[in-house]
Amino acid sequence: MLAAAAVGILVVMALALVRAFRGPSICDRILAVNMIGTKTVLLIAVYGFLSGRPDFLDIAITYALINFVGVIAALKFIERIAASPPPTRPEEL
Amino acid sequence: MNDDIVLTVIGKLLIPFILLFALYVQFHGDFGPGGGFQAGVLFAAGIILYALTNGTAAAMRLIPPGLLAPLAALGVLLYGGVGVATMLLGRHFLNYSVLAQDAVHGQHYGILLIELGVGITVAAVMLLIFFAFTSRED
Amino acid sequence: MLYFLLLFAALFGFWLLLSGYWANPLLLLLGLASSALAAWIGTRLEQSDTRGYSLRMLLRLPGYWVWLVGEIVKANLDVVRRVWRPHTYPISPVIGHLPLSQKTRLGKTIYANSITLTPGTVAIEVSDDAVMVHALSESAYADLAAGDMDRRVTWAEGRSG
Amino acid sequence: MTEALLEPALDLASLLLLSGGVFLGITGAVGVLRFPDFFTRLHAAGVTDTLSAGMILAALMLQAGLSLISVKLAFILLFLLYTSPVASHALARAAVHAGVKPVDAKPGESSSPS
Repeated sequence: MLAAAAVGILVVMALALVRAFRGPSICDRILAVNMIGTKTVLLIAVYGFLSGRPDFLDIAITYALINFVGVIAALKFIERIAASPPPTRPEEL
Repeated sequence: MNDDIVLTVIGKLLIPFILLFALYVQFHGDFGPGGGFQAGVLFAAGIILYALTNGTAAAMRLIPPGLLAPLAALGVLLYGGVGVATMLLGRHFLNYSVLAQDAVHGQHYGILLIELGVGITVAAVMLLIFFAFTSRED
Repeated sequence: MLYFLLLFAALFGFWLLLSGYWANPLLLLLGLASSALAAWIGTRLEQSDTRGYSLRMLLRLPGYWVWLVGEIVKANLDVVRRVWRPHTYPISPVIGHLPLSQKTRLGKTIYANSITLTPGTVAIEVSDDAVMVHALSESAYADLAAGDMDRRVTWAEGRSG
Repeated sequence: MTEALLEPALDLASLLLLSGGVFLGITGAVGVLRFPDFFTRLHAAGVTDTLSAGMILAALMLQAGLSLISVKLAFILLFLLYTSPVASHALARAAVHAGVKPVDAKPGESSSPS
């Protein structure tokens, strides 16, 4: 049952990966990567139960945290780039 | 960079708990997965989240960058100091068994101190690198 | 000082639940020290958004969350319908500004996050008196525009006046 | 006696929650693939982030019973519910600033903030 759930989560991640490759915008890719990140957290939790080692939950929390900070960092970076070239977006400056 | 209400507020509410989680990982290194390196990264990630959401200037007020290089050195010093202490007590470098009355407790304290040194250094160096990159752009 | 003590107590409770070693004096001591350090850093943050909230808000929020969970379930089912049966339930995206009535930045944040947490509506930009929303369907937008969620968050905020 | 009945009941509830969570996750992923533009995909991703994650973690909580493991699972759920709307909001905001245009979105009626 848990193994089936783990496979299901992997399927979700694979589908999200297709979106990450297809894009088209950078935001679509980050959306997909963020989705893979939250699914990874669930996968680690399920795998912890599957292997009978619930201390994996600490790793899941750590991963969730790093994933969140990473996504926010990537988005801040995009906003900064979007705000920088004056000819395309003059209203930003 | 203009201010985003949601990000600034959430950033502030999360940080104490992220830092506490980092310290929890730090001190439970020999009970479960974890240890100094992960804890240092998590601690730095908490401060970096604050810098991203509330601005680098606010983060530099919270953790003065001038403090970071001494802290990084302190971590290495702690690591080396434990090793030298074990040598002074007549054993090999980092043979913790002599740090307490019995070997088990000695190992325990030794690992705790070593991991603390690793954690401090990793967190300080990560923040140093982060500040070095962000302050160059502003 | 009160803020420090409250934060310290919350953080130490968090530590106890994470750790599980309640009989190990060394870990308890380290927990107290860690909580003190994290709470001290917490009190040194920019304080404009985290201070000055009434106890009333803490008491009212759980009731609001119960209502919100119901809304999240309903909104999820709506989006699921639109994913699997796009011909019977077509999407009709709407983008627009809605007024908000919360007075504090924390209140506005709770409202914006509630909007985003219910699938079908996403808060794009929050300003002082309005929130820019993208909705998957006209009905989702109309539900939000009716203002029920806005009123409930303002009630939970507890600053009527 | 009740123990013997409670155990299979919990297992069944856990199984239902787990399969429901995975179904919702796949639904969200299909939505992310099928919806026409970035903003509509954001709503589909919201399904996997909220109810799907909640149901899977709730299923694990039922298996763990009343223990600190359940508390940690609850922390993970709280953290996800706390941060996923922030990430979605930041994504939407960055997309608007980067000039990603929503495809044929109508303007809302009660617009014009004062």
